[in-house]
Amino acid sequence: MDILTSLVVVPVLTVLALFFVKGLRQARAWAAIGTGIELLLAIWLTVWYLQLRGAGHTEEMLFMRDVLWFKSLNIHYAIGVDGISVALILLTAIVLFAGVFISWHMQELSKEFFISLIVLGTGVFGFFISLDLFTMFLFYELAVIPMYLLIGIWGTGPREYAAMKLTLMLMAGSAFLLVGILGLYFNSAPGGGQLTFNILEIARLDLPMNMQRFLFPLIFMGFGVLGALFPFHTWSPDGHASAPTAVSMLHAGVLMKLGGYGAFRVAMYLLPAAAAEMSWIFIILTAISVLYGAFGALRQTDLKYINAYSSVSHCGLVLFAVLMLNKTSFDGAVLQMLSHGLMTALFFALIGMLYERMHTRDIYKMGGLMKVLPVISSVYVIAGLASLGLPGLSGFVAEMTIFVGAFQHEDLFYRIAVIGSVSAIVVTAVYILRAVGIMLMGPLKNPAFADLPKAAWQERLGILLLLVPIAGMGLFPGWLSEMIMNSLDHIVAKF
Amino acid sequence: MIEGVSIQEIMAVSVILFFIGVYGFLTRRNLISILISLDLLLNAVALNMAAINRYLHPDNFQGHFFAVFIIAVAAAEVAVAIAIIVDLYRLIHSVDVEEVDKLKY
Amino acid sequence: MDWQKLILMRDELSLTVLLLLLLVLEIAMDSRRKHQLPTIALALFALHTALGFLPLASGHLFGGMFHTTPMLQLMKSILNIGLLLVLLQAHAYVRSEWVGRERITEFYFLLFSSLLGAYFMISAGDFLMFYLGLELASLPVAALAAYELSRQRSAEAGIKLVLSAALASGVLLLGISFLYATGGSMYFEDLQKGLSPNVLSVLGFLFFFSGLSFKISLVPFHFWTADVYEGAPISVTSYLSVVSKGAAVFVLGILLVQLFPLYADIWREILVVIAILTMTLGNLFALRQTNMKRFLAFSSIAQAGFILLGLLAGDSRGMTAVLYFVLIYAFSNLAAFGVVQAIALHTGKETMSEYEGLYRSNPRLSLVMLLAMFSLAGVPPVAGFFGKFFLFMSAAGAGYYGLVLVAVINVVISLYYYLLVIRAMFLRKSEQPIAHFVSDLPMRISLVLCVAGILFLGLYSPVYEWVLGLVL
Amino acid sequence: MTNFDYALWIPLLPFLSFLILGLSANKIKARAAGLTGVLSLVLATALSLLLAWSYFGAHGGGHEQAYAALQPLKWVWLRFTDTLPFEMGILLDPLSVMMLVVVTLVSLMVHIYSLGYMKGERGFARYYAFLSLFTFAMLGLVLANNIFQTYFFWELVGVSSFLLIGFYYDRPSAVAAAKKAFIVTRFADLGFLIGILILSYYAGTFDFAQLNAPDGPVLSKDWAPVFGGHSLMFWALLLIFMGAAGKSAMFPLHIWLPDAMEGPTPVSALIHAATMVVAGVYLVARLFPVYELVDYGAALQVVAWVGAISALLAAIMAMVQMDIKRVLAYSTMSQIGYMMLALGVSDGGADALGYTASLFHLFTHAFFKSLLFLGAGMIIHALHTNDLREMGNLRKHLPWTHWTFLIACLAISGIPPFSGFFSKDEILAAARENHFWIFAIGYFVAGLTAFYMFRLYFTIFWGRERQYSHKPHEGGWNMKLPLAFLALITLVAGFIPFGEFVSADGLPHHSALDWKLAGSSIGIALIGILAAMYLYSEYKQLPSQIARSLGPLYRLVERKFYIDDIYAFVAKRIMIDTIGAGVAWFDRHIVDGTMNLIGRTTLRLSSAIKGVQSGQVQHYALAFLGGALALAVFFFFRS
Amino acid sequence: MERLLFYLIAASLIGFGLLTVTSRRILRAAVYLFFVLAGMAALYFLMGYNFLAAVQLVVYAGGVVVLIVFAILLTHGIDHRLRLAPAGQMLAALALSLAGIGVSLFAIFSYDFPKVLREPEVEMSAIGQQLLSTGKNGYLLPFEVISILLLAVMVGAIVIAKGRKMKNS
Repeated sequence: MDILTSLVVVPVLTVLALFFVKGLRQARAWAAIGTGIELLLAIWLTVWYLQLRGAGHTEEMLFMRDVLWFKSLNIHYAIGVDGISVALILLTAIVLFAGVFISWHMQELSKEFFISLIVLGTGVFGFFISLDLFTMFLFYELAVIPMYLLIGIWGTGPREYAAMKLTLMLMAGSAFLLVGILGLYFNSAPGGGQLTFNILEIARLDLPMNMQRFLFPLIFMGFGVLGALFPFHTWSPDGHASAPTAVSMLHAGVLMKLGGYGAFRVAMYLLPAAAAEMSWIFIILTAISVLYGAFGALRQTDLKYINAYSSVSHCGLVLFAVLMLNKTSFDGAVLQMLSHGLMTALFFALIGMLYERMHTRDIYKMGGLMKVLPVISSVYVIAGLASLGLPGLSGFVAEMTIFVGAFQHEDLFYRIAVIGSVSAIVVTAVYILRAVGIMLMGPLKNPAFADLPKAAWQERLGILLLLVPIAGMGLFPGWLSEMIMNSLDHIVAKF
Repeated sequence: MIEGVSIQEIMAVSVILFFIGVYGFLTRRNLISILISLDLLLNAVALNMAAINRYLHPDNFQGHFFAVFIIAVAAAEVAVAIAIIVDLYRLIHSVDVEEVDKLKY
Repeated sequence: MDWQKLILMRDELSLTVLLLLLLVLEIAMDSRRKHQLPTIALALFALHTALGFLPLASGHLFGGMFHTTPMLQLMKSILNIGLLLVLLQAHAYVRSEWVGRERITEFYFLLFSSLLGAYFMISAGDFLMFYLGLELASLPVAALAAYELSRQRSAEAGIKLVLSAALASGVLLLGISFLYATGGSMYFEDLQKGLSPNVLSVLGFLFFFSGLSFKISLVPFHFWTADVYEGAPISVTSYLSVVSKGAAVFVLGILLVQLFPLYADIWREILVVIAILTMTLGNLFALRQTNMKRFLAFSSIAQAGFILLGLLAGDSRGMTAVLYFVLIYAFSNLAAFGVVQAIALHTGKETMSEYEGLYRSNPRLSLVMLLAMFSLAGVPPVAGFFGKFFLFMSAAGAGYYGLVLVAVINVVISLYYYLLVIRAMFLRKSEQPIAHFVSDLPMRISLVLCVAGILFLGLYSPVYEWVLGLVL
Repeated sequence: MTNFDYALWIPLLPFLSFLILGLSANKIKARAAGLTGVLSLVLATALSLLLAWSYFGAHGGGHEQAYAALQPLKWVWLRFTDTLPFEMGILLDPLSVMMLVVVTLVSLMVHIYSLGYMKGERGFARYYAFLSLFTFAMLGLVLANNIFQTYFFWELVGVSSFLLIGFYYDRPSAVAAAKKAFIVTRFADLGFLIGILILSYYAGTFDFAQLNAPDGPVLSKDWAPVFGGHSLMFWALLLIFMGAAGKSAMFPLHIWLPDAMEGPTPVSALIHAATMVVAGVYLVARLFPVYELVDYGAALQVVAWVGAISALLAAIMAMVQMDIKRVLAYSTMSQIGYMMLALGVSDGGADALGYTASLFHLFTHAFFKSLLFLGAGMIIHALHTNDLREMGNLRKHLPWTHWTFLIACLAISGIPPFSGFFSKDEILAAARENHFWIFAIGYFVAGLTAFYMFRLYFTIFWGRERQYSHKPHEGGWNMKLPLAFLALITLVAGFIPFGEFVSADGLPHHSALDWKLAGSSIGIALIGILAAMYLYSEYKQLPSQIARSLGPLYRLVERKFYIDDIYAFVAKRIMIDTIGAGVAWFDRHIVDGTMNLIGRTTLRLSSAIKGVQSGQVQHYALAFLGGALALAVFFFFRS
Repeated sequence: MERLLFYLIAASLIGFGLLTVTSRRILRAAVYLFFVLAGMAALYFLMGYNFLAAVQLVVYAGGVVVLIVFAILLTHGIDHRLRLAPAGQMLAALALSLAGIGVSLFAIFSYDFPKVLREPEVEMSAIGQQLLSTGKNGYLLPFEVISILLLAVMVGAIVIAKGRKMKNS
């Protein structure tokens, strides 16, 4: 079996194994083993990929494999990865593995929890390796659906409402997507011949302009919903706020990336002409997302809401960069996906730990936690700094690449839009520091919190799993950026 | 074929009868009288079939036989319906159509 | 006539033999051993189902009144599978007090004769056979709907079904008579040559279409559905929602293409409007239902709307999508009905709120329901996703992108209420949950079969290719 | 050619120290932590002195040739585009080498001093970790060879400043001050970043060498005015200057600096007096050719005026402060204003006197201002208060402090032969040549400076003896030694022929004192000192009487010209309470509300139409027939 | 002559039809239905479809109407008077029926029916032959199917009736 397929098979096997285990201890052990293997696979894949590239393999995709699935419809199970997908696979594996440790004490229906979590992971891995639009769509929805159970069963607050809203909105997004994909399919053989869902094959075509105009908004919006595109982002705050920790991590950290990746890989890559023509509309929307998310976070008192709005802002930046149509900004978009994935996962992990200890997420009920929970608080500060783009951490690398890249756009309108979204960094600083200031610093507000339990080993491990890549990416971004850049030539060539 | 009578006229009669049956179906307050209206309606169709056959396609007896079978099936329908109606009457002591609305919304 | 050609009627004959065998058994069997009858009937029908998969040539009989092709054969097999599952699930029900020992045989007899009607309807080569098949398919069901004699709801369902059905066949017949008047024949083959769109034939077509739509429960011809589904015994409801509806869909698909190719512009337009109406209203009605049977009734109405998308293209791919979908739908819907029936039989509970906390007491049953709901909603990787996707694909292939968009949005709406069921079972906890229970073996077999179907029908692509091969 | 590769170790050593201390996470013993920090700095200082020695010594004395700008190390850190890589590298030129010496020396002093000052504090290791981090960042900033690298370390410097200001994180005022410092400078950095984007977009490079090259992409071209009568380059430079002004606490972005005094005093000495706050000056000096030549130095005019206004306002505000550190903070601001002013008045002439003067002042100021702060630290350490009103007649208790403080005060007031005199005098000379009003302001501020510094000095060391809870005493050798060392430098630094080393064109210049100007500036300084002596050497009612008689004017100054209030209004009322709350409301009620409305409407609709399913079979039939007939009618009317 | 007869029958059909659906005494409605059915049989006779007329009379007049009358007697008192439907429903039904008539008549009268010249006699023997023929226009298969249908319906009807008796006893 090839390595990519095993990325999907391993979680499936893990899920199957989980069906037969009993109790929390076994369940989490198996989940940890399964996701651990997955992480090793992802690392191995990355190394191998870099080796192959280093050895002069310059194909667009590596590890390609193509199995005819529905013969008469020409639906394939077609997989392959380039630098972008490899990076995102690595991210997913890290976050998933960390998520298992963060959920170490999931008491209620623990087995089911890990099953749903890993099913979600399966969808994400499958999505990132897919080269066939059908399988891609299949995995996309597969990744979304477990969210309902994950939030609905293990969530907090208005969990039923949030779960329903999230599921429905994301599914509504995929409705547009589906139509777009079908449109691509039926236009994939302009000279007669076999219709195809294969991305690489469609990319070779030059689709008629009126078709592109029709399909691009559908697909971009479809993915945009998951990418928290204004005004379709409103599932995000409630969803994140209600979700259990690991789910928030995975959702904000990984799942939202599906939107950015899809918008990039499908909407931009396959419909370049329409993308170039219509990008200004979405530039406006995404620029609004960036600022709007940041301003929205300013006044929140619930930590998760702060982070959710922050995600809207950061993911908006991903889509923003994607629309800027040059190599650097594309690179920045991917870097931002990785960076945001890691740090938002870290954020949610920390918030989960805080919530577990204090049973509140209201920053005004906390205060002076730095003294009580030094590790968690310090890491929270670091995550915050990463989020506001401190050099040496991942956020800086991603944001700067985006800004510099986006600013290379010839059109003045786009550059002004860049300046607009750059401004969000100030607002980001304000809301991050506000939260940090109120929650972690100052005198201890609530004496009941004077001796909260310190971070346990699995929590530290989870944190470390996320923190190390954040710092690593921030300090040595070169290889990552090169890996992504090298994969962008084919895409950039379309513009 | 009836001397001097056009097919349109016969069809008109059967259509009118059909919709009289429909009217009855829609307005009667009693399951049995609805059933009576239904019979009216089905027989109107049978008449239509026979007339069309006779006037337009007299080479064979397709419409004619269709009418025969309609009559038979209508009879069967009545049988089932009456069995159920009687059963219903036993349960609620009414055959009023308004009483038959426990299932709704 | 060459009597050897009667082999073409293999399924009809086999089923007729089965019917007669039942009568013989009823008479010959010791009444104390009647409780074995369901098992016997089940075994016989399983045999019959297996027989149906043997290849059979195309051909026609009785001067064209009856014809069969591999596709029609497949349709019958799909219906067989549906009924087989229904029988498995009914196994415990027929032996319950609701049916009573002395009426077991008749229960099977009526179901089988209805299926026979469906066969004839599908294989009909002229309007007369079609009409007789239709009536044979529906009249016994009316009796079955009223089978629970001591329950008013059952009788009410029966009378509503029989009256509405009779009215519908009246309209349908009026339509046939108009078509006959202009086309000059009852035989489809000849009629197709004689028909061309004109005032009278269009009116005839529309009446005919309305009458047939009644069977498929298309909006606005659907009103009977929910009441009948709710009132009838669950097995009968299952049968209605899968076998009856499936047969009618098949027939509609065949007739539109074979009999009314010249009317394509008209029926395409109608189908678009009706599909939108059906999906949307079906969904809207389903949103607020609390009774599980009624809820599933509206859900099945909405599903019928989706099926219409496959008929639009009027090509083999669309027909394949329809067949494939109905097959998947049979498994999914029957899985849902199976769970509802199992619960109703053990606890008498049919309301959604009573399902709260079900997962904690009956995890396996809940998982079956979960899969069924996901499959009905069209969520990957279960089969329903593939079924819907191919339906949408065929409609999009015919250029109906807007309709597909509406349909997919309706999928989202439908997801809402399917999730409500899941919410009740998985998300909620209950003070008095349904206690743990174990269903009888046939029920469990049927649920396992359903789950297997739901899981593998989509992923295992040769099934699709096989269906496509038979349709072509 | 000497190999300067080891320059990399200068920033790297503090970074290693930071890593060690940071990762050990307070588990390390205080003594070991301090030792690590100090040791790394000792090494770094030694290296940088060695480097300066060999760099400046390479030419020998009396040469007439420019110092070469060396780039011993350079590697691509992140490739934005093939032509626009983000490089990390080291740039050695007189400016950076000079800064290297200043930063390492002052940092070393502060590291040593902190051993005593911070003794026994919670988070001692954390303190040293942050201090190391800051030093690393500042050194990286100084050595940066391109503007993006500058920005990189610029931000790091900002965050370490934030961390250090907020060192006493359980003190709400410290937290607020840290936040304020970070956010205000962040806002300024926004301008910086946008400036970089514009600059690099048009120039196609980040590299200082290319940007500054006369035949480079910026200077070889004439930029057409596009906006407000100026070219885009001008606006880019202005935005970059916004960043510089933020870091250097120039008006109107200065409001964070006084509050930043919430941090430990050594931190104030290092960051908020000697090093980080002059980064803005350094940045403008870095890009000096560009500032000087683009749009005929229009941006430089702005720099000059901003510097002058800042110098004046700060000096005025310094006169009324009652917190010792705040007085020093305003004084810092004022002095940096001087430096900016000096840069701004450097005209395009060959010798660009202001440039040298500015950096000279930067150099001298770093030492005497950190001396002042460390002295203040000594006092605070002894008294546990910052309030001037609780001080007096301390010269007996704190003799070391007293003498070193006096030296520093004289230096800052511009009394020869202390270092401040020389540098300030050069600034005034440069200003006089260029712009009268700016010169006038500078001259006036010189007097004010002398006045408020000696107000401070007399109030603390003379005046009335107070009731001290315990007898004030000085810290140990580790605190005294830095004082002494810095005082020594302050004494001698003025005699360094600074122009020989650092100048706008890289060529050595000899500057001679203009005794006429020097005399008048000494004069005004003396006036200031005497006034202060008269008012404050003994306790009198007069100062408060004067304050009262000035009334609203005094209040205006005391309230810091209401600039803080305006900021608070903008930040709190407008940004958070209006826009932030508005967006939050909009999101919850309009955007989310719309989605909920769609959902709820659907459900309502569902409930509303449920009644259609009335249970009456005749109604159903009605619908059935109605549907059929509707179809018929529709097609009749259509065909 | 035939024409006059036709009009007479047609008028009575419509008249009795209307009475059937409007009469407020249900038994009378059944009787009016009988008249309608008989009228139809008369029309069949006129058209020469004697067999059909016979079937109509035997099955309907003889069987169904009797069945209905029994049912009425089982469920009603003899002089039970029916209530009227709500006015709105009546109106809607009326409108719908009129619309249906309108649409259908419009279609019928605007369609140009072909004139059939040849008019063969209806032979009873041909009908009999076709009834049992298996070829084209042969009705053996439908005949068999309807027998199954009737059987099934009988079983269905009986099972409901049988069950009822069981419960009662």
